[in-house]
Amino acid sequence: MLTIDAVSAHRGKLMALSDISLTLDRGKTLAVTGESGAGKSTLIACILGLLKPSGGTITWSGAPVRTCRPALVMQEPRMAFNPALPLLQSVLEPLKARRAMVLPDRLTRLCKGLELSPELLDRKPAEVSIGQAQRAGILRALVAAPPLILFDEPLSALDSVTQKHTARLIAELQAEEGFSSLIVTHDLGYACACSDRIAVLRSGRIEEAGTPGSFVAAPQTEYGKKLRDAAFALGALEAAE
Amino acid sequence: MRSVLALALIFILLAVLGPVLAPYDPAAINIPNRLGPPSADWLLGTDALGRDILSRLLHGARWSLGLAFLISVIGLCIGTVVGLVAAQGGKLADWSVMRTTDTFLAFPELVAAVVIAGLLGAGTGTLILALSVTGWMRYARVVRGIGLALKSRGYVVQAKLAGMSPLVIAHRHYIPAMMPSLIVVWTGMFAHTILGISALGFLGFGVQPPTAEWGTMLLDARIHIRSTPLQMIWPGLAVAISVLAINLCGDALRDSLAARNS
Amino acid sequence: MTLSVSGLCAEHSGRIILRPTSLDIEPGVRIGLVGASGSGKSTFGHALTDDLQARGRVVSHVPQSPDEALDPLRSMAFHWREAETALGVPHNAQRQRELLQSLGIAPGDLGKRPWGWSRGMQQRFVIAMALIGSPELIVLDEPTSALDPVVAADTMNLLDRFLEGCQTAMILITHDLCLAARRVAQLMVMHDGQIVERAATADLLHRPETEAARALTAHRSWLALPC
Amino acid sequence: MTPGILGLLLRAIVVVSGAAIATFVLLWNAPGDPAFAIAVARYNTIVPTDVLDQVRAEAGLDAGFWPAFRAWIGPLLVGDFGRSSVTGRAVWPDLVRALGYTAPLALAALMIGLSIAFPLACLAAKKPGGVLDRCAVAIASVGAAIPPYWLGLLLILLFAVQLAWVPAMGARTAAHIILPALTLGLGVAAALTRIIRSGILEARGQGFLPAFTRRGVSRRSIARDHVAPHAAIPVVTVLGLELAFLLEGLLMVEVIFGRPGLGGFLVHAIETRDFPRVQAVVLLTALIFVFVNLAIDIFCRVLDPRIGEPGA
Repeated sequence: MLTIDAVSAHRGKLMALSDISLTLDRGKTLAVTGESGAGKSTLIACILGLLKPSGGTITWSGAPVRTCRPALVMQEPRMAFNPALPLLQSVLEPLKARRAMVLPDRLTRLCKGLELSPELLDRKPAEVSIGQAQRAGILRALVAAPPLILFDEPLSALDSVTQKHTARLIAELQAEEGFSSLIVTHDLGYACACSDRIAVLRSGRIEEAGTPGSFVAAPQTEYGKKLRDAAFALGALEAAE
Repeated sequence: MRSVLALALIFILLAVLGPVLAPYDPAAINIPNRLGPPSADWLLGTDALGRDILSRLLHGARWSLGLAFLISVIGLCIGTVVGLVAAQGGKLADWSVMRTTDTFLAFPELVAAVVIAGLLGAGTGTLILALSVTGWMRYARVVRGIGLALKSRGYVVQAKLAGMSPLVIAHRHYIPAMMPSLIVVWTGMFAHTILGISALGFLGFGVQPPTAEWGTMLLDARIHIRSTPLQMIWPGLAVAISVLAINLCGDALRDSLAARNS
Repeated sequence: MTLSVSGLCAEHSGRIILRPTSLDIEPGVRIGLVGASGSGKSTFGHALTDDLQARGRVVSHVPQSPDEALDPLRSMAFHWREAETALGVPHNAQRQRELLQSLGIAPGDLGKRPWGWSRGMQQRFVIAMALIGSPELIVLDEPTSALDPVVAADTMNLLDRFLEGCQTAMILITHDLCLAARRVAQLMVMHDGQIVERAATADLLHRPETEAARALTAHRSWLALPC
Repeated sequence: MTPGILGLLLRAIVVVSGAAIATFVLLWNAPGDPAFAIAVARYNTIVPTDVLDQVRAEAGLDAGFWPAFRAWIGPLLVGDFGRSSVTGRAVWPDLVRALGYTAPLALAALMIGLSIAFPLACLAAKKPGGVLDRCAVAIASVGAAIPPYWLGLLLILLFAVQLAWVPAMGARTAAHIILPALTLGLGVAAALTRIIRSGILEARGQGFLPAFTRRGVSRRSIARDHVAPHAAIPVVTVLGLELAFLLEGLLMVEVIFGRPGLGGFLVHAIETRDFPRVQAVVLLTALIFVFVNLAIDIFCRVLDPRIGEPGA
């Protein structure tokens, strides 16, 4: 289980996160939402160890997060792959780094789940659609079976139909594989649809946190209400439900 | 563009095979036949000491092109290492390395090379030293620029997260990404160095006579500009054509790499 | 006066992006143009604008991101003056104040360059500039996707209010059917360089006729996730 | 903005100090005894060892690297370039005299280069890949490949020897500047054409320009108000770096045409191992280079204050 305890972080002189505490249970999903500049990406960088928090601790079942080797799915799917290499080479990097065997059965099963054909993985990033590239990115995250996967705006580069399709594949795979996922998204509709718990970030602080249902029904704060109403106005949330 | 490549190849072949192809000994003095016009025996004529100009040009190719190749490769090595240190070594290393690079850039290459070669005593060794010391900055800047850009590139971050060792990441991601730009810069520097070597030779600070080198040949021919102007045409033409061929090769390379990337 | 185009088409390096398309746009109407990415929506928006402008109609186009509409080296005031000059109207400070105000643009510093403003304000400024000449049609290409939800929703609301009762028609280009459904009365579905369906919003949502429209409506909301 | 420019100044100062140290290191390590050179120059004869030691002590040469450096840099800081170790004359007036020949030549060459390169590049950029463009690029490529000293000799051969239109050697009359300026100007033009052309093309490919066309802004206004400023930044930046090319060209051309400018001054100083003069020229070129580039950096930041800011 992921425990984020009183974490603060700086970007240069700017306080990007202050006193963030969150937990994520095994196999569950936590969605973190908020506007750009709210500190979402900084939070991900801290969890992955790319940025050293200036205070607080982040642990996975009591040990440093690094020990569980969390995987990351990025916003720009094509950027996450070396443009000169076939997708498969990048996809297998986590196994290669661990000197682990490729299990053909598992790979085939994951590919099937993500609707990726083996032929597609032999292509270079520029030769596949952006949705396919993102599914390959998810495949890479899953290939070494990490217990925790972080999703940084995983759908925002996709169009609306592909978004929903990809979101469903992620949810199905999670049910099958049992990993925990932390999803960062500015799309409140997606955040509410995919998660067990949702946290709203604003200028580096947690504005409010709760279950998606209770948040949509009755936001606790003024800002939360604003966010929800905007999501209604843009059609990201359906009003009646 | 194929014709350009062919031209460059011909020059490289000439540089390698020059001594075999040369009809005469480039140092064989033949005073009675001095300043001879082009003829069937001496295709490009003879110089003030009666030496065959064609043979001297062919031997000179080895010096001009060969030394330029060597020097530009030395610069490539120094510059790459410096650039990598700047890109990978953190803020302080980057700042100090880049200010050092700026300092070296502040001396116009040829001026610095003339001073170094002149003060340390003219000769092939100091020529190599002078042009290498003044010729690595462009590589360093390119390597640093690409290195810094790659650091935050998604696939490099992913490889790091996967737990790959820095050496493997360098081999897998950094070097292939830098290679194309480095090759383009290298062709530019190669051509630039040919000009530099002949300029130093022309000023008398480069390869020393009696060794045939295009710049020194031009220096010799300069005195006879009134009587036998053709003499100074040949070495200059050799420099210009080889520089042009290499530059065009570099342009072609850059264009094809740009087309492949887009 | 109804705007009409016919035989609109476009290709790029031999590939057909837009098949010959005809369209009538009544004054004051608001139409959503939806479709998957790569279906040719943006190209249609550009071609429509260019074609109508070439025939002397007043049409403005707002690109997806303010980065595509503003020169980072020039001040906001410069952009405004330039747009006025392009329309051939004299500078009108009164009108400028009105437009900026009705789009909720804080009376910020017009002497600043775009990057001195927030992205949301930049986008609103671009929309305000598009309205200077009281155009017959304004084409908005994904106006919300580069903005944060709260700002985007506000912007759309303000624009709606401004266009209320105007003769200005609006075409909203988006990949998000839900967004379009909230905002417009009519929907057009684009697929493979062609407008395959045009219907009132409610009709299209409940009785999609073409395959492309069915795909869009089936995936319009987030509720289908199994968790 | 001000802290940015202060940073640039600090950077320039660091680079100039680095250049001074580098110059001194080079001279310190040059073969031969500088004290001997100084003494010979001063007494015009071979001197006994005790006089040599005295000279060495006076010049701070026996105290090791840093004291000697301090003894050298002290007068330099107040603008005293010392005396020639060969003639015993003060370096500065001679240097100024040489500059008096070099500066007009550099300016003339720059003017010739710009007046050829600018129209040629604009013409070429009108239709990239067109006939005009290809011709311009071809001319520029050939121009960049021709060694300046060879071009100089060719021009002498044609205009001074064969046609006898203009004088070639020396700098006695105003007409003497024509051939060297042309030689250098043609080389500058070749280099500039490519830079300006690619600057314009790049500026024209910017993503926001179609929106301006759609807004009805005329082509002229777009070129003047939106393409030109964006093209200026890279062009001027590269120009600053190409200044080195101009300085190198000056050296060669002055030697070929026998002009008593900085080039000849430097070559002569090196040949006679006149260290103070060599130092003076090297430092002066480094100073010119650093400060011209400083000015260019400031110009670019005024044009676009985002340059150099973190996260820009």
